[in-house]
Amino acid sequence: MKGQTPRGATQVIPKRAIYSLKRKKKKERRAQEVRGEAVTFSRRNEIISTIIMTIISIPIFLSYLWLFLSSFSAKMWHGLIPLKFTLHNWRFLWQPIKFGAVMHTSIWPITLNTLLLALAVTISEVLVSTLSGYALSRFRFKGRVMIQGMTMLLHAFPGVALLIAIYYVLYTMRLLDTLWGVMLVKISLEIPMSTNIIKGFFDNIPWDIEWSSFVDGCNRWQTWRYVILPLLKPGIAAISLFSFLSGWGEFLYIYTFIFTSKKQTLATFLNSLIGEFKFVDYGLLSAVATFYMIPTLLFFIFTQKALLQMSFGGRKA
Amino acid sequence: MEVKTSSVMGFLGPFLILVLAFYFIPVILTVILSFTSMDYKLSWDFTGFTNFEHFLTQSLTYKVLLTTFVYVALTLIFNVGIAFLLALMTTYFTTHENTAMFFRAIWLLPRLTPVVVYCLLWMWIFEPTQYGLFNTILSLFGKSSSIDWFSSYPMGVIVFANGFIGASFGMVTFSSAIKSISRDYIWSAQVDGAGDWQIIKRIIIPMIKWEIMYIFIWQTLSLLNSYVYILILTDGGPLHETEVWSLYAYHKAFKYMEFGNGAALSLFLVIIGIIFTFISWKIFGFRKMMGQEVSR
Amino acid sequence: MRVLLDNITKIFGKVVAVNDLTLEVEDGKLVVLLGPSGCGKSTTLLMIAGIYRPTEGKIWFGDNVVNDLPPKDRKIGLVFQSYALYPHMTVFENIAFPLRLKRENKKEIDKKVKKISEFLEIGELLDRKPIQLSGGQQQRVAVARALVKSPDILLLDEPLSNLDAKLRVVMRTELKKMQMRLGITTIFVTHDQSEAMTVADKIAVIKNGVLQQYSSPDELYDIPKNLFVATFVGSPPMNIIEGSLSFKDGNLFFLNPDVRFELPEDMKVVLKQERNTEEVLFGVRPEDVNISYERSGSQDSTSWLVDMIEMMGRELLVTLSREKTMLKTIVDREHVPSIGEKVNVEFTGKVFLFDKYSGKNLLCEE
Amino acid sequence: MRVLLDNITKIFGKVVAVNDLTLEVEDGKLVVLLGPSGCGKSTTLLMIAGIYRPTEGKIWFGDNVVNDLPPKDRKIGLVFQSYALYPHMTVFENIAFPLRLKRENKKEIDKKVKKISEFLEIGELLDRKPIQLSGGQQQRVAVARALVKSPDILLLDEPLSNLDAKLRVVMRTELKKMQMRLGITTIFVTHDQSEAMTVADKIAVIKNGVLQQYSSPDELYDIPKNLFVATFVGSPPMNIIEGSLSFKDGNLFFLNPDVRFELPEDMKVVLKQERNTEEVLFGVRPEDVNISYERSGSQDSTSWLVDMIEMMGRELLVTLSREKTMLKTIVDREHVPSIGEKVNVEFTGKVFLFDKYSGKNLLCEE
Amino acid sequence: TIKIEGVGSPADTTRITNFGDAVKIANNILAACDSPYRIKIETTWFQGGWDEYRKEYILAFKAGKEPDIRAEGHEDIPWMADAGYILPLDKYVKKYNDIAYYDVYPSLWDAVKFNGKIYAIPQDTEARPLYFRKDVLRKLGWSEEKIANFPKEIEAGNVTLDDLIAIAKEAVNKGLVEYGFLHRPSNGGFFTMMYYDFGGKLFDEAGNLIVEEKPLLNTLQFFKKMVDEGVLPSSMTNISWRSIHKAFVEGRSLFWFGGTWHWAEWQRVAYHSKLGALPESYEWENIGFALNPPPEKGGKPITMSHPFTYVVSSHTKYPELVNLLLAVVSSPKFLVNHALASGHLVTRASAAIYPSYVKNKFVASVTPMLKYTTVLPNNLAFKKIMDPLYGAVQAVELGKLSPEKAVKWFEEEVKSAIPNIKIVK
Ligand SMILES: Nc1ncnc2c1ncn2[C@@H]1O[C@H](COP(=O)(O)OP(=O)(O)OP(=O)(O)O)[C@@H](O)[C@H]1O
Ligand SMILES: Nc1ncnc2c1ncn2[C@@H]1O[C@H](COP(=O)(O)OP(=O)(O)OP(=O)(O)O)[C@@H](O)[C@H]1O
Ligand SMILES: [Mg+2]
Ligand SMILES: [Mg+2]
Repeated sequence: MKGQTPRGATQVIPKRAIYSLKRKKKKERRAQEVRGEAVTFSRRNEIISTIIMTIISIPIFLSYLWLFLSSFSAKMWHGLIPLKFTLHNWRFLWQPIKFGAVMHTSIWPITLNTLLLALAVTISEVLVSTLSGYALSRFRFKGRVMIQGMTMLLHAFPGVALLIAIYYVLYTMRLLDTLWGVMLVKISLEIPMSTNIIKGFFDNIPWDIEWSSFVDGCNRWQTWRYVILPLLKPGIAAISLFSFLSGWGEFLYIYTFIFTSKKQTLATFLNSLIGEFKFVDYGLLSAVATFYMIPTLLFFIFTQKALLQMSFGGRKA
Repeated sequence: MEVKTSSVMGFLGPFLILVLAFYFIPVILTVILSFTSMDYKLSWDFTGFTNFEHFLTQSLTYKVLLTTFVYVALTLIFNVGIAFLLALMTTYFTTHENTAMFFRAIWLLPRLTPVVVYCLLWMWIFEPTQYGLFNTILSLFGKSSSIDWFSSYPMGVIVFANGFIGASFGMVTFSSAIKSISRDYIWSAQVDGAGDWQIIKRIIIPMIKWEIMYIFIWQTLSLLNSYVYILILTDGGPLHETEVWSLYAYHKAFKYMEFGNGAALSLFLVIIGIIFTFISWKIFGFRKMMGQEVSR
Repeated sequence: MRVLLDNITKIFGKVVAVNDLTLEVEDGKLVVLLGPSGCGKSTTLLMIAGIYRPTEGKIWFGDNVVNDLPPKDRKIGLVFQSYALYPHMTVFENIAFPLRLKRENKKEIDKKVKKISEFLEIGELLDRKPIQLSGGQQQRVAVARALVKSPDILLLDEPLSNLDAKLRVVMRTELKKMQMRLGITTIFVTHDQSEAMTVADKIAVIKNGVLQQYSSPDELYDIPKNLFVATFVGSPPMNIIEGSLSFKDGNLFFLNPDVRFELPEDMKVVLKQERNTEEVLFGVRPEDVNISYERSGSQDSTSWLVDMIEMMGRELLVTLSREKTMLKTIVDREHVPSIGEKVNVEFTGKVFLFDKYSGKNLLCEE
Repeated sequence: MRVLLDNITKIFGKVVAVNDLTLEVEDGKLVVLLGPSGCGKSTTLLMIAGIYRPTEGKIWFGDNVVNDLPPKDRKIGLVFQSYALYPHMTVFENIAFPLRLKRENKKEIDKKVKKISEFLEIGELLDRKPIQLSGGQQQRVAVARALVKSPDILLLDEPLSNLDAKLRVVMRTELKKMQMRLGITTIFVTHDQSEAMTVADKIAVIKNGVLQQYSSPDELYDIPKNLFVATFVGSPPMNIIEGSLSFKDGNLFFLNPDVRFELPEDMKVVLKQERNTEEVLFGVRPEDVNISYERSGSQDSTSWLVDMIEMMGRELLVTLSREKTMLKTIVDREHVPSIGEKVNVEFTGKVFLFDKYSGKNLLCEE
Repeated sequence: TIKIEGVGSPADTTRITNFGDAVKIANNILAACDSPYRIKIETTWFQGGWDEYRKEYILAFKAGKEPDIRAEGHEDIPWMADAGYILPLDKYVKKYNDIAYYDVYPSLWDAVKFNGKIYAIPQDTEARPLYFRKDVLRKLGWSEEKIANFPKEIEAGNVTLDDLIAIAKEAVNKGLVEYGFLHRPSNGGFFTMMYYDFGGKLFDEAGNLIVEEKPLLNTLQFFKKMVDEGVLPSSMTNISWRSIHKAFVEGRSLFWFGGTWHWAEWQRVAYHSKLGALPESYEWENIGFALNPPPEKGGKPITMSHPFTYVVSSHTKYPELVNLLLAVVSSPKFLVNHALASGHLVTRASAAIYPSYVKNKFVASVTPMLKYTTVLPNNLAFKKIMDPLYGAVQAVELGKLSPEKAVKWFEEEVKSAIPNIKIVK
């Protein structure tokens, strides 16, 4: 044994050689780096599916393109084709906008409000729903099936219908006119959803991995934290995205339960820009809308990149 | 493994407390509310079943009910169908992660957009003059007269607007679910002779069955309850052709401020939703799914 | 730590995986569980680990019943048959995980992980994710993870099955040495009999969840308690021939149309007179079947036909037949018969007799 | 179907898993891939299956390059090292899956699944889900799934590693028979050498992704091309002793402080004169090391110390030492030496000589 | 601190900002009276639909977060008064009558009464004129003089709705314009005004809500006729506000049933694709306005106003101070300030003669229209008539229902919403 190359030490080829190989198979290699190995072999299907996707995406694509362009143009030809480039519509970034005689507050504090609310909702929602999803997926206890059924059924009650009732609850708890109240309501109405989604992901995690962590000395919490949670990334990607979006875009409850304008968020701000649709300054509106969407898009791209990269495999069934 | 109640409660506690306080109690309150004649005075005057009697005796109710069914069914097909299609295409078929990302992002845009802006966009898309996007596209194909989408196809308009925004939910969930399927299984199926279609049908769909059922039910309930986009786009018109139940309830509650009446109407919707959910559970085998992992 | 399984039963739905199993593993000893696929070995290990709860019976660690002790407090190391590596952690993190949970300090962890991974020859893979490893490499990572925390009890479910023969021999020797040095009570599941024989202090043979025999490797080989153990242990398996016993001229014979064999003196003593007409099964291990090409003088050697020859590394497995009886024998590569040749057969080693119906070894006193 | 790997290379990131491998598997033959853990066996299989794409090189099935053919059109059966059973299907559905895809009719499918599962002794598990099976049972389901569709090419990655010895022997014999009857070109990965020897028409030995030798089992055993093959094949592995050659009195000797051995006549012919002072490695297989307790007259027998005795089923592995040299030998259970005893040693069988630096077998003409 | 909340289009914010200056005056007054109080204000501007505005108040009131003064459309007074959300102001109106309220147009006081009590202070009013394109008429061969006289002809009752249709048809046929008429694409007072125009009434003598079938039918037939004659797009109700304004300011439509505030709006919002926001001179050059003609010759033309008012929360801590403030803000200076900024009209005679008001050509020329003005009924249930009315118009325009069927449909709708309503055949 001694003197031989240790087993398992796979040969590492010199960088130069790799480089030349890389060049030759550059295209293929790139694809591999991104996704490991091809899942499907069929180029044809890939092309077809891309075409289909493109076609069905046209309305969205065009309308958002229009939105984006019109935020940068002074005039639109027939309201369709942008004519002149301008940053005028983006002026709200560096100065409070005046509209009619209303002076809107600067957008930054509002953005901060929105961001805080969105992050708070996201974090608490992910936290609470991964906990409860784990319990529902892994524990056998009385009432489990019932709780799960209930969480689904609750969704049959629309948020608006509950508005008055929630109002009374917040009223009793003295949480009216606070962002806290809105946040709690928000989370509560959404955790049933995220719990149910995340539960599906828990179900797909093999038991033996979890067992293995018990044997390694984890208690339930540690298992959940160190082993399950990382494996759950795709699921977390999904629910964090939705909770972030709903926090970011929260409108109805802010609008209903908040009476102080300092506690505005971007959604209500935008709404106020539009007013009753009549006085819409489309350029400004599209600029603000684009501004509004940027963080969410970033969040999306970030979470997707970070969380969807995982894949299982190489294990025994 | 045995589980102690304390640790169950530890995991489930925050969830239960929140849901109880801010969801369950309001639900109960709403049910009570539906038996009152609460209006702009916000007083709890019990009137028994009058609210229910009231709307059950109106012919409009039945028209609205029908509209609701049509709307929900169409949007659901569009919604879940496209969502699944997109998820598959962006995870299974597309090998370039960036392409996939691009399409996923595009389809997420509607959800990222503020509601009003989104509606404005659709108003522009369906604008009856020749400046509307669709009319422009049609004119490119040589069709001269523009179509008044809102009045000719009001249902189409709201289905599209809601479908495009709803698809992203399923899309993201399904993509995540497909991504978490171990590649071994797909390889193995390929070796077994399965083409793409077979893999989708026999491996992917069964393995994300839970998500599909969940999204299906969830979206149905969401659609039953959705009114905002309709409110802004058509406000139920023309001639109640797009007046779905939840909008009807909204109108009652917040336009005419008959909160009790509105609650009664939503309660009826809830019952429909619950019945639907039970039927779907039957079809999908709820208990079986809940218990599928019990074996170990 | 002594481990005692006290009338353990485990039932899954309708399947009885483990049936009233009682087994004592003495402190610091290494016990191998041996048995056909699906006999309940893994289930037993998982019960000891605390992952399954026995349907019935008690599990003792030392002087404590641990039925209610959660796995994390049992101080065990377990290699799963399926490895169960954490897919999101690198090899290093996988191995370090149990130590991290014990809050050992970083340097210490580093050192230990390095050491164990060198030992298992996976030192260069520490940065990879499990999915980037070959089967055998994954398995070694699993072993490393179980060993690194110096458990009180080590449970190994086929820890070496995906390694090549050479590495396997090295590993098992090292494992055994380590186990002896540290005195870790170990339960080892393996399908490889030479592995079992080499490492085990005692072997438990299980069939359908029921313990068949629990004894030292030698004893298992020499005095199998029943037909199952006899045929299960030893590879290629023992030849079994149906026939009857008969006393003739004060000698005890095993008879069958094809075979006639005079049983050794000591057997006569054990077997009672009245058994002579009984139907029995006669067993002889392939390595104890000698063939010769010339007719020898021995009474029992008769001419057999060479049916099939299989290469088995350094030896050949030859299948012989004669009318209704088949015999397997092991032949050196120097003396290869050819197929269709006629040869003479002699039983040179130990022979066994089993009850045809109960399968009990007739020579075992109970 | 003939399978030809034509200068195949597979690189994962920086790891070269398979390096310029060329291998022809003739139609209807069974080839075993043998090599240490992590040498690239599974990777090779997965490339043949079409799951990995070779970084370089071509794969031919018959007269067609199949690099671009999707797996589903390759008509292969593959048993994954990790089994990859579909967790949402019962055993029956798992096995029937390939047939369903071929749209065979229900009755036919039923029949085939029944048959194959009886054959693999999993007939009673058809209604269970994979998670409810033991390791060995799962493995057999995987094998059944690969076999049931009567593929043109069968790729088996350690298909029997989780089975007990007895079942394993039965299975491999049956598999081989079936393969021969149906003439399925088969590539088989196994770590069990006796398995490899028994079933293979040809064996390919791979190390670090590079093919070392590709020949029949016999040849592999008798004429290993290099040190690696020689020590890798055969269990326990060949004894390797460092030393030098010297010509004395027209005889060729291998010399080292502890050993002095006169090489047989035929070696002299092969080895050229000038080699005599060279440093070489001398190899002898344990089974060719005979020990005797009395001083024999032979020149080469010298007295060695019994160091360690390991039980290996029907035989014992004895480790002998003398000053700087160690020797392993296999001993019958009848003649057990005791530790510390002094014995004499004789090399009775074939011996080998390797170049100390390149590891090449000096007796192999190239 | 007094909280004040307003609502309306961004051009209407003077409704709130006026208080900024008013509070200074009020504090001066307080100082002069040696009062220990000083007023501080906090203003918010609500932007959103009317429904939400109402909802917000109810909820905020219950939570004790409602504003002390709130600008409201007059039609919301009944329910707010009924539920006790707002304070009757008779006492204070009397108190400050001599300073601030003596010359408020009496019709406006009617608009703010509920059960005989005054619940609000009128703040502004407006007219809804019929705008027309002078340039198009010129192209039709009208002389400048004829164009200039056109509004007077209408006022005199010499021009009927049918005449308008005829003119529009001519313009459309000659390809001068794309549309003959445009009207608002969403529900609003306009439709009720047309019903009034056709002689419809909404109250019987006892003050109960009624609907008259005949005028309703005529109204719907009028819309039908416009569509049939090709002078009104059948998809009128689906065209966006933006396109509508654009079409009118660009001269692609001959008539526009608008409101006084549009004049101001066009000067602010860049609807015109070439000119952007219109210079007022362009407006005078190309756009004219008039009363809405009667359906028959000799009939009375009509317009409608929607008076805005200030209401006071019944929970306010400082009713005296609030009312002082209201009295101050009702002084002509502020009224005019608001009117000029937002294109609305003043509520007091003394304000109507305020120099800067008179100087403003537009305001001055529309003020006389107030003589012909009507208001929406002060009745919450009225919404339940307004919605079906709009629905019926929409249906008729789209050709989904004939006017007769639309009337039937309307009646059904109304009856189900207001079971005890009387329909006058
Ligand atoms: N996805 C991957 N990324 C990086 N390295 C990989 C990957 N897959 C395999 N390898 C490496 O390639 C080499 C060959 O792996 P392979 O699985 O073919 O080995 P093997 O011969 O099947 O070994 P074993 O007998 O242990 O299963 C190993 O060193 C392994 O670590
Ligand atoms: N969750 C389960 N539900 C039902 N039956 C089960 C379950 N787990 C195991 N079994 C059955 O229990 C028996 C014992 O399983 P176990 O895994 O202990 O076998 P094993 O001895 O480890 O076999 P192998 O050597 O093949 O791994 C098997 O017949 C198996 O099918
Ligand atoms: Mg097992
Ligand atoms: Mg492998």
